Amino acid sequence: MNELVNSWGLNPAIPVGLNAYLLVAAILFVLGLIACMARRNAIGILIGVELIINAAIINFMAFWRFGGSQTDGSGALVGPLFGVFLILLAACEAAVALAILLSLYFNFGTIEVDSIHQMER
Amino acid sequence: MSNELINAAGQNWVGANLAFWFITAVVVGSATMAAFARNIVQAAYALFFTLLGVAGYFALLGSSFLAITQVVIYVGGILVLLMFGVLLTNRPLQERTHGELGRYLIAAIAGAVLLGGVLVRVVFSTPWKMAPAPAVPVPETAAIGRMLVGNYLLPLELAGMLLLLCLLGAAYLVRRQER
Amino acid sequence: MNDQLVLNLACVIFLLPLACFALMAVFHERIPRHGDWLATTALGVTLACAIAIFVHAAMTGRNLLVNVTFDWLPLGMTNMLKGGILVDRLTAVMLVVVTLVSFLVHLFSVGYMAGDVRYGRYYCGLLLFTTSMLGLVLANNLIYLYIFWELVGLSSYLLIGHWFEKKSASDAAIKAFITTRLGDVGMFIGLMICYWKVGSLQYADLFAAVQNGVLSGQGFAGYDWQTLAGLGIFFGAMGKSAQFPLHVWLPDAMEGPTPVSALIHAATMVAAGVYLTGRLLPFFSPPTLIFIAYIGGITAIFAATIALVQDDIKKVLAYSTVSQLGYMIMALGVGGYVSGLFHLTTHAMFKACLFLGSGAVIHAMHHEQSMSQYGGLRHKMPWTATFYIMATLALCGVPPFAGFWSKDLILGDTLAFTMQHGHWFLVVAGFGTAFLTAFYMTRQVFLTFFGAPRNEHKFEHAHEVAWQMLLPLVILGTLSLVGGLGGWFEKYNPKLDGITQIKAIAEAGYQSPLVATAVAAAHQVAAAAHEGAEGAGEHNPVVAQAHHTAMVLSIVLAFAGIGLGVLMYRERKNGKALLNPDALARAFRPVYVLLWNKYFFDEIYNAVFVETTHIAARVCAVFDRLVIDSVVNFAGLMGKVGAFVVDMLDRLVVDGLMVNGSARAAGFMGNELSYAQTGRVRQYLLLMVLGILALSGVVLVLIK
Amino acid sequence: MTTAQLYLNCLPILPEIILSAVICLVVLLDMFVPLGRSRVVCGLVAFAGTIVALQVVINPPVAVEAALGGTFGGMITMDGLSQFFRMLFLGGAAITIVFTLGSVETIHYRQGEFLSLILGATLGACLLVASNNFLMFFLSLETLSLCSYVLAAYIKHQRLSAEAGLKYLLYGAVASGVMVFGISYFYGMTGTVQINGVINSVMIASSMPGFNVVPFLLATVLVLAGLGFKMAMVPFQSWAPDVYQGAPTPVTAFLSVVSKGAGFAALLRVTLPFFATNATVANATAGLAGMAHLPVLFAILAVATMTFGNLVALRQTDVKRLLAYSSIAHAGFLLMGMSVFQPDSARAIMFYFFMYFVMNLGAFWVVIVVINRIGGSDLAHFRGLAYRNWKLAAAMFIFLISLTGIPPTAGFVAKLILFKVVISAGISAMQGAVMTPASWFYFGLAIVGVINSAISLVYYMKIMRAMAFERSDDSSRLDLNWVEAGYAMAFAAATVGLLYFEPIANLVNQL
Amino acid sequence: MDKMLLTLITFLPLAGMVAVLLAPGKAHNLIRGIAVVTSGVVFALTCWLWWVFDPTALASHGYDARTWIEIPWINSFHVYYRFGVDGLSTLLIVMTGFLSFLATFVGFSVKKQVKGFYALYMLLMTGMFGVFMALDFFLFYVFWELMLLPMYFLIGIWGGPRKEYAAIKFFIYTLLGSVLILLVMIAYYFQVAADPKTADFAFNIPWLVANQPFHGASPAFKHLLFWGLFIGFAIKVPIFPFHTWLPDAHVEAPTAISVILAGVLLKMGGYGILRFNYPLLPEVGSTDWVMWFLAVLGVVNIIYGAFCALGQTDFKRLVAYSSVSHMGYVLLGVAVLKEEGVNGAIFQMFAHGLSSAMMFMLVGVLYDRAHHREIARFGGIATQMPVYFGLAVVGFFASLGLPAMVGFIGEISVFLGAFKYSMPLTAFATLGMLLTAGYILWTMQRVYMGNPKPQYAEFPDANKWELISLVPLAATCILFGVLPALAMNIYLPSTQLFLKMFAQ
Repeated sequence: MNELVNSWGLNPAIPVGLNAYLLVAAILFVLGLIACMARRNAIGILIGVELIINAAIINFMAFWRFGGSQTDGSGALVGPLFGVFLILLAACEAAVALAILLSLYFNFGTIEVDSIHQMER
Repeated sequence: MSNELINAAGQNWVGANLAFWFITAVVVGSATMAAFARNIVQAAYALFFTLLGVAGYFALLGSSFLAITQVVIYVGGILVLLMFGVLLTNRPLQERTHGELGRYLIAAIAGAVLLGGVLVRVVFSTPWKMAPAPAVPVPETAAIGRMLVGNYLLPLELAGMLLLLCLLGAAYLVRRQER
Repeated sequence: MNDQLVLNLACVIFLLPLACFALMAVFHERIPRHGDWLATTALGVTLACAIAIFVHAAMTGRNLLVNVTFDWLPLGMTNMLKGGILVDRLTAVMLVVVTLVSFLVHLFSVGYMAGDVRYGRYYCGLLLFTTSMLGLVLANNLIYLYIFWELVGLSSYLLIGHWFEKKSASDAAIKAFITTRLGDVGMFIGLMICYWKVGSLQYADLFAAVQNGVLSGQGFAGYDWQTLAGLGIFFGAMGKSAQFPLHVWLPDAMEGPTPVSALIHAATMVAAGVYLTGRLLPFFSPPTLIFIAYIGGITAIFAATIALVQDDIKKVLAYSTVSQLGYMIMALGVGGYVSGLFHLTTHAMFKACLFLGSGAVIHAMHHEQSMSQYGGLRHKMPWTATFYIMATLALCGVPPFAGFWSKDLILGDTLAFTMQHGHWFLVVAGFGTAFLTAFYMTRQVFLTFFGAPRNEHKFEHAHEVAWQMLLPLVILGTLSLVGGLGGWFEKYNPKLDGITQIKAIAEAGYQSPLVATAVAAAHQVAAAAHEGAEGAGEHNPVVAQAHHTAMVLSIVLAFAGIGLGVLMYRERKNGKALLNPDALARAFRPVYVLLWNKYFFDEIYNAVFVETTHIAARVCAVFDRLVIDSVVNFAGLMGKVGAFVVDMLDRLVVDGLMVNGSARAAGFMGNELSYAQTGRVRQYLLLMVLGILALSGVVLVLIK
Repeated sequence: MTTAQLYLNCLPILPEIILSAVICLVVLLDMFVPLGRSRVVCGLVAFAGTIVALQVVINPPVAVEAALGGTFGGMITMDGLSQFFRMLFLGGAAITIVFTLGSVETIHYRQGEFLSLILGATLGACLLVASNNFLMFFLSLETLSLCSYVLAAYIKHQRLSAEAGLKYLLYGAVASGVMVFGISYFYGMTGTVQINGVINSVMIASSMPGFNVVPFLLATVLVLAGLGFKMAMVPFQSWAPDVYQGAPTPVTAFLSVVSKGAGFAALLRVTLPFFATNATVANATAGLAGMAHLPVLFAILAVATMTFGNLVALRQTDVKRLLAYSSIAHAGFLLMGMSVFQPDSARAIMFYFFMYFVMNLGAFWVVIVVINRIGGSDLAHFRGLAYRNWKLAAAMFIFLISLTGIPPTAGFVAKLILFKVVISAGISAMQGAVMTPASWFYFGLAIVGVINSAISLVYYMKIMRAMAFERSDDSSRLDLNWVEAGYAMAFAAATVGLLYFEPIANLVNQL
Repeated sequence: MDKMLLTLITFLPLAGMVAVLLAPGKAHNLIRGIAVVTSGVVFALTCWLWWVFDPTALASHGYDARTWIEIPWINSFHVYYRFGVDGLSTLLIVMTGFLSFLATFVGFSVKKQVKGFYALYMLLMTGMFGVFMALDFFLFYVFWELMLLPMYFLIGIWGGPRKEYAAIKFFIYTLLGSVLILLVMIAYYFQVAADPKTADFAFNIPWLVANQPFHGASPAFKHLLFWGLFIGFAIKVPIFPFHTWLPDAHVEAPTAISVILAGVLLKMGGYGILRFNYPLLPEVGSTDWVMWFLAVLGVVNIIYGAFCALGQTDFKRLVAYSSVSHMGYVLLGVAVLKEEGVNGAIFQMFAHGLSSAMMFMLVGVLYDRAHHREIARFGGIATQMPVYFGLAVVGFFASLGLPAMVGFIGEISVFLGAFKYSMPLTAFATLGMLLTAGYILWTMQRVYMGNPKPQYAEFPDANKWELISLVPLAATCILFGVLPALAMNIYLPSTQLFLKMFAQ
């Protein structure tokens, strides 16, 4: 079992393990956060959010895959289902975000978030 | 336990493992670029490769359905939407991530990396709930379909409602003229 | 005439002026002539009733006529302060004195106060005073006495301050009230001791308690409770009767209208202290009596010396009053129950006459009170002069005027006491005062009525007064002549229950550790008092001898005083007196200055009490604003840390909100914290991540 | 799933189905009704639909009671908690619709979309509190959030509103991303996404020796980021003041009540099993199940939240923004209840929330009227209000007093019950008459709460002062129509009337 | 009917408030009429309460059985609607009815926002009556706070130049005090409600007093409770050093409200001490050092307040400090736990209610004419306004403690009780009598006496509305000074019950 968790793909007999996926997800998560915090362009921040969501889906998929790939029972197909719904939510979010950004653009002439601070303190 | 896994499957994982590492290289590289690229258009392009890579992961993890969904919706829909956004709102001025924001960037990176460190520690120290998985991924598309009209009917319907509402809201917001 | 009728009469005596007062207090503006006739008539009726009681008391052999008690103030389910009416011989005399003088003063005021701006209110004050004074006399317990005691203080305050437009008048009113209230505080403490130890304030219960030794327990500073209570109560009498050192208010009280001075500050109210001392004489322990005697003696001689040099006609009379009150007190202190109260009665007559006479003079001289502006007035106002001189002779103690009988009795009692027990100061004070009194009264008469007019202008306009003012002078002057004939008071007041009680105490072997020397004297005092009461000491050769000596000596001294006065103030043909008073004043300049400034008592009191009180008040007020308001309440509330927090809160809430809407302390913190809300969404996101990190840190710390 | 099964499964969510139907109806109506009448017609339909849904929640069909417990394979669960909060949410939605009709802020904008988004958000909130599955949970939360984003930006020609939308969107997107990442860890640890399954297996695991609590708490923190964002809890509060200020006021009211309530409802839903354990910080040795960690965590969050909210509120001059900070502070008070894991404290939180619901909505209604009539929500606009219209001012006084927690108002009762829970935790932690660290902990928490109440008085008083003790330049009388005055009075009456809190207590005790 | 009496008295003003609110804002006379009628009816009802109240027939719980009313209100929190009166509260209720009736007339001088004024005034009345009647701790607390709010606005809106400061200070101080009371209430709740058998009595004051739930608790804890309550009530009384809100509030408040503040609100502190503080924790109250400390505190109040009054330059402030001084007698009387003292303290509350109310009215009459209150700028008023001056003499001398007026009875009774406790302390306290005379007479001299000033020559004498409010007070000041038993008999049995608690 430990191999399954800790395998890094060096042993051809064992598939790449859980931790590798989780690590990749964590990296994506961190990069997404950085993007959110560092990007001045609102769309850049949205890109960061997409990275975070992808990281979460990778986690779900990895846990699903290594948790037994159940196809039935209460926990059945959690990974793909969560993935599908998260992708769907991301789509909704993107749509709403785009609309808000356009509305913002009409008002401010820019979507650079640093220049938008009518309200503070 | 792992031996049983191999024996039962009788499969060689070299290709899959190599694919993983290749995809990882692509994903991490492009994600880094998506996060740090100075140009927002570049970042969007980088995201394209990240999303494709993640679709690859999904395939490796045994859900071709999700991989295809990822490509179709994410790459084909969301990303295009973002690109639209970029183009609609872009001005000649390109994005810069330097100048007075340097300090700030460092703080952001430091914070995120620290959090990442905590996550990594947790990832390696946690006894995750594990179970032996079937060596060969079972076809899951049909099962997903059944689930979606079974127990997951409610989320599905809610998602439908959500899409409707988002459509309404988004359409309202971008409509220029009011009545 | 039965006791029920006496009771009814007593009630009428009290209630008639009260009703009249209530009526006039509300309606005096609407009654014709502002109700002066109403008040005077009411007092006339009251006087008739009083005389009826007096006659009844004189005719029956009994001392006690009425003693009714009823519930008044429930202090608890079982403790009750009771009220009540007491009519005995002393009361009967006092009733007559009060109503008589009051009636005459009412009458006199019709002329004297005519045209006054607050005529009606003046009569209200007189009625209130009379009512209170009658209540005081009729009370059978200390609490009622105390109540009316304070009420006469109130009416005195109102009447002294009648012309309150004058600063000096309102000052004098306040001074009178506060000084007497200082005495009252002492009296109140005495009352509290009595209530605490005895549980009742009825005279009868108090006397019984003294006999039963209830009050003999060790009290404060080595004195027993009886002494302490007695001293406290006597302190009240000192205030009201203007005894040294609380005498300062009485001369100032002359700022009031002169009839008021006659009524309140000569005849009745100031005598209330003497009345109280006499009424409670059996209650006082021997050390108290010695104290009383000394206070009286000091006051008598002390005030008389001041009176020597005063220029204001009323001030002279005022100091004379103080001096005479000292006499009475001294007499009571040496056990001269009869002599003290007798002098009270006669003094009321001639001193009222003197005051009203001086009022007539002042009225005639257009409210000029300085004797240096008078002179020769006998030509202008012969009737006034006549009766004024009669009253003066009474005061000087010239036989057979009223003053002679009572003063002689006092001096005799004092001498007898001294011969037996020492305390020669009392004798010196007594006889010295007799001499001085004769001298300064003569001085006054000569300065006022004889010689050449010193202010021609005013002299020209002077005239004899109207009948309303003259009639009281006539009556009182006559009474000054006949009021003491044969020492009737002694016969009238032969046996008093209280006196026998003193003897009982003395025989019980009274012991007081700290005043051992006084003990022996006290025995004698009691004995002498008893003897005196038994009929002027016929049985005791020492006493008899003392009385004879005193009589001779007092007559001699009276004439000596008058003679000296004549020598110094009777102007001969050349307009000069035989002895030049100015030269004398120059020769004894320090003494003169001391006397002229009344021993600087006012100045000392002002500096010591009044100023310090005001300073303390100001300090308190500032302290309250600055210190209590900001720090102490919070420090007291929550200790150091709490104080900080609450102080912060207070500053923030009260000051911060009030001044400009910006809270200071917490506001500052809020201000700092608000920098987190930069409005930059990327910083918000950074804060979120940092928040997650911090929470993770908290989590990690919590685990370890 | 047969039709009959489907029917049975659908019965418990009848209110949500009604809501969905009303959403569609409103959208359609908005297309066909003439422009001028659309506002009233759509508003009334939406209102009526909400009321019907509310009626169904309060008096469920008989069959629902039979099905109470779970449906769609345990996707959602129906218990007292969900009943209570669904009621509040639907009530809040109905009132928000009323507010919308009475407010002039959105009058020039399309109503159909607005109302459907409100109803959609409510739908999300209702399902959120009922969901027993993290997928459902997250989906409902996102429904609520996405609708709210659009609502915040609804006055699209106004910069403030657009900015509010942007901030809300970006912050919310990141927060929910973080949250779903945390949920994935829960899934990884327990192998299930059923909420009760997750919690049960955590509790079982935690009673084992050698249990590693770190991942669990980390995941909790990540999930808390998403919920805390909804609750406006420090350190996830940053968005709230800006969004509250910028959004149309009816939306602000909605956010401060329904959205915040949804956050707490979700938190309660997740932590509900812990409340049944009667665990307190006292039995620290019992590991995670003993809850040595969660109470402290929540206490820290509570203190930080209420203190931050109250202190920063002190310097605000815009009433809407001030109320935003005040609502942050109230979140802190509610969190104080979360630090006591006893059945009573869950009830106290719900109870508090009910009172908060009434008084806060009332306060926002007054703000709406002031914006309608005077044209802004700055303190300056409130000046002399007592002289211009006493009814409105009196109502506002009552709300402010209630928000402070002074009798005789609902706010006092709410705080009393909440403090009672905290103090009684402290007392029960005492050993005889001896104070233990745990009792100091709870008493200290209560003291901090009291001090915070006192601080809050300051800024509430600032509004009172402006209304009563100052004069405005324009001192003309403010004539309100009956709706404006009537609602204010009704809320004021309710705020005072809730002093008789027996029915609410009974309602809450059904949990 | 008797059962409804207390409820009627309490809530009738609320109906009056509604009526006032429904009246058109411009119809000032209509509003005043409503207020007068309401408060008049309430006063009549309080008189009826006095009439039906039988001090000799108290029920076993110590309260009048006929008017006692107890209805479950909030079961889940054990709150009852429990109203009852004993002698103490009856006296104070009648006084409150009387004063609030008279103050209604005083309020006629309020010219702006008449509607708001009387609406809040009626609300205040409800709060006051509720406080004196509620025997459920929770209910009491609600009324206690209810009173605070209208007062805040009445001072803050209709007050003088520094009204805001005064209003906020008043608000904060009293709120601070009530928080302490609240904490004690919660402590009792926890103690009692912990046991299901007694849970229902958690807020039941007579039960708590009779059963002493903290009987076995540690002395330190009992002290904590005692002092918590004490400070809470002491702020209201007010007792040094918690008194500083009072001068500000009194000075800035409009006259009618000063009257209520001094006349009724201060009594609530004393009432609280007598009804809650001592009966709930008799062991603490009868501890030696506590008695000493509180008695000394009372004396400090008397002397310090008098000194402060003497130092004032503002007429109303002076009167306010005289309240501080006079309320010291209340504390002194209670602290010594002697029958005379407690009875005297109660009477002093009553007396101070009458006399200080009258003094504030007198100051108000002058202020309405002169629009300032600086003592130094007055003078000669007595000549200008003789009728007013006559009433002033009554009012000020009643406050001075002159015999045959109400002030005296309270003072003497307190002193007689305190003297039994400590002779030196009481002897020292009598200094207060002197100082009181000092500041009152000095003030009267500066304000009323002296030559009339030309700028005040136009002052009209007291008008009929002022007379309506002043004359009854003057009459009662004298009536109860002459016949104190009228008021005293009503509460003697209650005091005895109170003292029984300390018998051991």
